[in-house]
Amino acid sequence: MSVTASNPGDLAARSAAPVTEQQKWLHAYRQMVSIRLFEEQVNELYIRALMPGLAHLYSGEEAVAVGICEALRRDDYITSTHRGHGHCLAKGASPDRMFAELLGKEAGYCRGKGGSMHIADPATGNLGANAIVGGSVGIATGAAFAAKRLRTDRVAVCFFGEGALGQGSLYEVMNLAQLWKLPVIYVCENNLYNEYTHFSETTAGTILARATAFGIEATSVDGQDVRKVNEVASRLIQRARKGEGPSFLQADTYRFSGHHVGDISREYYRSKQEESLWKTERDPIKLHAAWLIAQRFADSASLDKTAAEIRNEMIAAVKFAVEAPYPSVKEVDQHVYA
Amino acid sequence: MSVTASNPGDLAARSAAPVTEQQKWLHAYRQMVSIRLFEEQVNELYIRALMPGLAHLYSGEEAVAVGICEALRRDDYITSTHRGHGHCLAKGASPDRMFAELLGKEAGYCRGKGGSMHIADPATGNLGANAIVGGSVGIATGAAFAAKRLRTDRVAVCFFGEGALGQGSLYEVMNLAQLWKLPVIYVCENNLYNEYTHFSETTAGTILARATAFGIEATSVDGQDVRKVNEVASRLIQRARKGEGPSFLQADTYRFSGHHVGDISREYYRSKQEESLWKTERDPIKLHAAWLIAQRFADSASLDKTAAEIRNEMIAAVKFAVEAPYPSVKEVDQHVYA
Amino acid sequence: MPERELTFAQAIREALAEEMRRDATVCIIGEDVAEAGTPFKVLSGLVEEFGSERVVDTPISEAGFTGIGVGAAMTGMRPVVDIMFGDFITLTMDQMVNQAAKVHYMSGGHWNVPMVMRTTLGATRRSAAQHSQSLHAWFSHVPGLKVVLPSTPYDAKGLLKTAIRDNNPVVFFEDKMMYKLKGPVPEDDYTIPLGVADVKREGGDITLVATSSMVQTALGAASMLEKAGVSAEVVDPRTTWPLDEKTLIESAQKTSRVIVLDEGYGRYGVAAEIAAVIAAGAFYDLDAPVKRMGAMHVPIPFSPPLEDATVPTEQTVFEAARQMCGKA
Amino acid sequence: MPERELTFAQAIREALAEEMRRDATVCIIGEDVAEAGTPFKVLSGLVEEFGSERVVDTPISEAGFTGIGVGAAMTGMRPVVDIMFGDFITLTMDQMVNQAAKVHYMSGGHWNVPMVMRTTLGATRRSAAQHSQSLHAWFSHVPGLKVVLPSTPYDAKGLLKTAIRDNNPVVFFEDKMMYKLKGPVPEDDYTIPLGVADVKREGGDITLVATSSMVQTALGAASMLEKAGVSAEVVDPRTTWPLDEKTLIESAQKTSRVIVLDEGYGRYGVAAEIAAVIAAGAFYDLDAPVKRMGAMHVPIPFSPPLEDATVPTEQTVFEAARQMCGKA
Ligand SMILES: Cc1ncc(C[n+]2csc(CCOP(=O)(O)OP(=O)(O)O)c2C)c(N)n1
Ligand SMILES: Cc1ncc(C[n+]2csc(CCOP(=O)(O)OP(=O)(O)O)c2C)c(N)n1
Ligand SMILES: [Mg+2]
Ligand SMILES: [Mg+2]
Repeated sequence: MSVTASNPGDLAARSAAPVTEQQKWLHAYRQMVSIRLFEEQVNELYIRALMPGLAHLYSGEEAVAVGICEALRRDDYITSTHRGHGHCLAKGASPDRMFAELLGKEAGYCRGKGGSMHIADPATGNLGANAIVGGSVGIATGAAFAAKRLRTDRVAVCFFGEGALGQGSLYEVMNLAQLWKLPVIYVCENNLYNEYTHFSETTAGTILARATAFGIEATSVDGQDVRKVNEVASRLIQRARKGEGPSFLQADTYRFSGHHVGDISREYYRSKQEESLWKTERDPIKLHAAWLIAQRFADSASLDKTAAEIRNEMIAAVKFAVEAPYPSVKEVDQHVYA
Repeated sequence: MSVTASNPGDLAARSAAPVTEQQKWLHAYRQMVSIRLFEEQVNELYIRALMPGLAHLYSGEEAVAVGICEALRRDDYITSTHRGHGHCLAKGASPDRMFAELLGKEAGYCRGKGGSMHIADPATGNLGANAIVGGSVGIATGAAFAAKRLRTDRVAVCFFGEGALGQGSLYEVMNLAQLWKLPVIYVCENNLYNEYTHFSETTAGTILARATAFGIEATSVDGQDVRKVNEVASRLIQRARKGEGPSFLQADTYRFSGHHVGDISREYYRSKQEESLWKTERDPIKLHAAWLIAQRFADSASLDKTAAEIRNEMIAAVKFAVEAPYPSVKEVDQHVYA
Repeated sequence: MPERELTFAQAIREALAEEMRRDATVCIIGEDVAEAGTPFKVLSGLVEEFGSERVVDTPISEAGFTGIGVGAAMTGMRPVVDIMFGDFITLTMDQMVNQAAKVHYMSGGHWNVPMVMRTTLGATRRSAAQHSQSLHAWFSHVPGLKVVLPSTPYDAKGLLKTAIRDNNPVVFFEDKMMYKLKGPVPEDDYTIPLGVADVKREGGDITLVATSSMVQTALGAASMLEKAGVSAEVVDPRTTWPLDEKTLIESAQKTSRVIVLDEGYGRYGVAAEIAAVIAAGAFYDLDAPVKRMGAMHVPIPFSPPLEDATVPTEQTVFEAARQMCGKA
Repeated sequence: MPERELTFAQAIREALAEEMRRDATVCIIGEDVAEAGTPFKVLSGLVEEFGSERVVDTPISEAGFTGIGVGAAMTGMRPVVDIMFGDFITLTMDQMVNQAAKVHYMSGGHWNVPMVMRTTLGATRRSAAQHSQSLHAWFSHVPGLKVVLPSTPYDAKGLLKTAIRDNNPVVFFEDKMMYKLKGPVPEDDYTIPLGVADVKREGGDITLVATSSMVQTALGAASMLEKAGVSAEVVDPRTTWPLDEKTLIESAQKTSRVIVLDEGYGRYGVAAEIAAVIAAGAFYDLDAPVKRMGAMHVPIPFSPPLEDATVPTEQTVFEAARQMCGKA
């Protein structure tokens, strides 16, 4: 189906091929819009009671996943989180198989067994989203360990929210990564909230110092600016690939919606004013669109057209997923052991 | 018996009473010598095959425990480690009941149920030695939490080896302690080795930065100098008592013997030269003795006399323990539940 | 006089509120326990009454704040540590098992750990493999811990109050699918002792030993069985440790047929222990092998038809019981 | 031709060395595994042969390096993660249970975790409560993991080689009191399949199902029983998951009396599962309830006379078996 043809990972896969600046940033735009519109559909599915369980939307944070994944090779590794749709799409997953997974269908990335929080895909180096906060820091570091041992020159990017700074295992693996000079980049998406609690109530000291304490190179970046994210990510990835060791990137960002699709009344923990400020002033897609137009890489009409195309693709992908069959109940005890 | 009369904790308990500088530093000397000679007997017991299992000697590190515990009140809390005899004695434990515990006797601090690595004593605020590296960081922080909630103005000192820097839970609780401004002092005894591995092979970055990353006040001190340790500890303890929050103290020290009493051939991980340098140049007891003599607080003969007295007390305490009965086997299923 | 009804969640909140009023050392520590009142809203209103000194929000540091709970319990507090999902107890095992469970024994009886850990169990919430486990067997295996599995709002209130007053570490597992279950709950200050099973329904043909929400499943199956002419007794141990073996065995001796229902994995789990206890204790009275029903031995799948196949239902219990009684 | 004898520790080392020679992706990760060769000296010489890239010393970060093992296993390595004492698996539960055990299933079969965790169990070493536990029941309870309990040098070598070649996470528990036990071990490259029990001694009057070092205890008791006129069969399941139920049940059917011996806590433990399996599977053949013998349900005490009272011995097994056979 057509959605697969527009597989957002294609460009990443072809990254050796020369691309112009224009192509590069238009693709980044396309990727961000894909994530935004994917999440729009997820919310719809939830409201229409078509999706089992809950999902955590990535809307508002698109520039982080896209800025970073555009700097990765298709065979590089990522690990993702409960808020993982953006990472998966940015790394090259197809919306149709993702929606199918969210609905528990056999056509999903995990044959429906994983769901929203566990999308994994060897073809795009996606080691898996993870529903344990901080649960994948070891996995990403282990992938970097293997890359170094097997001399594949791959790197691993470990995405996590600032809430994962509360998990001790992060410090254990950062120490190990630095001791062993592993090609791993720890990306802390600071969207200001751990569920319903502001990160300042859970985070003493500073975020970057949590990494520099281990001698790890650490930088922060405006997570709403896809070009800045891409620039710093490219540098850190290159560094890792050259064997110069791990790094830590704090990307300051914001989730536009609730903690999950059901988190509607949230004024007790954050104000409408704050939300609307981020949405109007700090929307990574709007910011990038304005830049594309200013650079004459696109005009408003062409960007609207792109968005409309993508929305149609998303609707088709949803349709595919809704109509797809569930796995046979006989599958329930398959894949317990390899 | 006489050993109890010389309970090294007595002075600490009476710390409100005025003591002269001379008394203070002679007591510190007495405490350090007590630990050294206690460990001497432990090693004897091991060699004579009178002690079940193994023990980790504190010899060489005495100035850390003594410098700190002399600055504590008897009702302040400590948590200790597998290398815990020094902390327990410095906080006021009696050698006779400690030896009894090491031999698994009913007269021991834990009725023989704990052994060398689990000595605990509510009377001296000793929450317990711990055989899990880093296992007590939560307990010490929790005691500080309770002290703050119950407004007792007690503080908690958490002793651990630099090996515990590898345990993620340390970072979890340091973050919490700083967020909640808890009266806890994390004391990292850096004796250079995690068992048979040099700490530089296990520790990226710097030790102090592991605490300052959380905004925690952190200092290092020469752990062979009991007066310096006492001075900085006093300041950190006072700070904690006043509600100014947690702190971190790195005490640089060295264990004179093997990782445990059975670790005899250790040249594969550290040189005899290194050992003898520390023993001759950096022995905390010798250094303090020289200072006491220089200050005319004591002379060599009086110090020798003190040591001889203490050795006799230790021999008596060992005798007590050796002759003491085992607990009745019926006790085996007592104290599982309170 | 009509009995007051509360939901399971309300019963738990009431137990906490009553104990916090009664004893100033009781406090709650966990993620999003204060203003948010937890994702399940079980604790709503408590921070407003007791303040943020006693209802304490934490970072996402399960090992860290569990350890703090242990230390606080040793030194005068009675903390109730909140672990949002039972799947996250994996992160607390060292503090619970190597510390909390052993402190009293290792210290020769000198220190106590009067602490409660509240957490959840139960699948079918479409939460997938890392948010659906029922891991209470692990703690039941460890001497020094007590383990409570309430199955009704009434039991939840009475057992939680007892747990908080207990001088030992107690783990309290709540099936998250039961929070909205309603039932009668007295307003007064009652407690239920740990280690006393409750016969939730009397019967003569078969015993259904069930824990937590499986008690509700068993009761539903028992109603179906009644119509099919089978009289089922439903016995709820209420605590897996201490375990009231006597009541379980006596029921088995009376009915001579037993199914054990527990939502954890049956293999090496709670159902195995109970089956072994009954098989030995009622050896000369059983007419058939004890049957175990629990979570299928697979990670919990997300896909609804698959997930539904992993847990016993009223229907599957009904069928198994009918077959066991030779009525299928 | 006299058979070559190796100690249990040597057999493990040989298995590791052979697999590391055979497959360059096999590596060892853990504390003091390199020059020190672990405190038990099990790994002595390996770093000298394979270098520090493949025998990797770590900081004291059990959760961290277990997680690294999982990630490395997913991406082309076959790590053998070394957890010095079985008591420290508490720190690895999240990585083992929420990650390693579930990755294959949650990914719909797309990722594998071919990793081995080697660790210890067993008391009576005077190491007290935090260095003496036998916690293998926890992992046996978790679908997605396999659990191996070798009882002889021969089994240790063959089972470890199989574990390393397996494409799933396998936990390999070694009783630290057995490292010096000697036994015949072929020099060739043999493997032993997981899930196949071994009848270590044939007999007709009673079955002793035993795991790990309890197999040695059972064999000793069987010799004593022989002199007392009781013929005991000793069956070693060798792996608790997969579990060879068939062999266990057949032996029980033959002898009609069973004692299950496992050094973990019996309650909610391995002995409970095996007892439940046999009680159900040999229901019509048993002459007496299945008896469980394991660690007493207490934290392991340090004091020698107390510690000795917590574990089954040849003498106590002998007496229990004799009594069960009506010869006491
Ligand atoms: C170990 C663990 N503890 C708690 C949770 C419940 N939980 C899910 S998401 C979340 C907040 C995560 O915050 P953050 O890491 O900042 O990610 P964000 O949701 O903001 O993207 C929590 C507490 C969990 N999934 N895992
Ligand atoms: C969690 C845990 N892992 C491993 C061990 C085994 N072990 C005991 S002591 C030790 C080294 C500790 O080094 P350090 O903390 O520096 O203390 P030191 O012995 O030097 O005083 C190790 C690895 C343990 N007891 N607990
Ligand atoms: Mg966040
Ligand atoms: Mg050290």
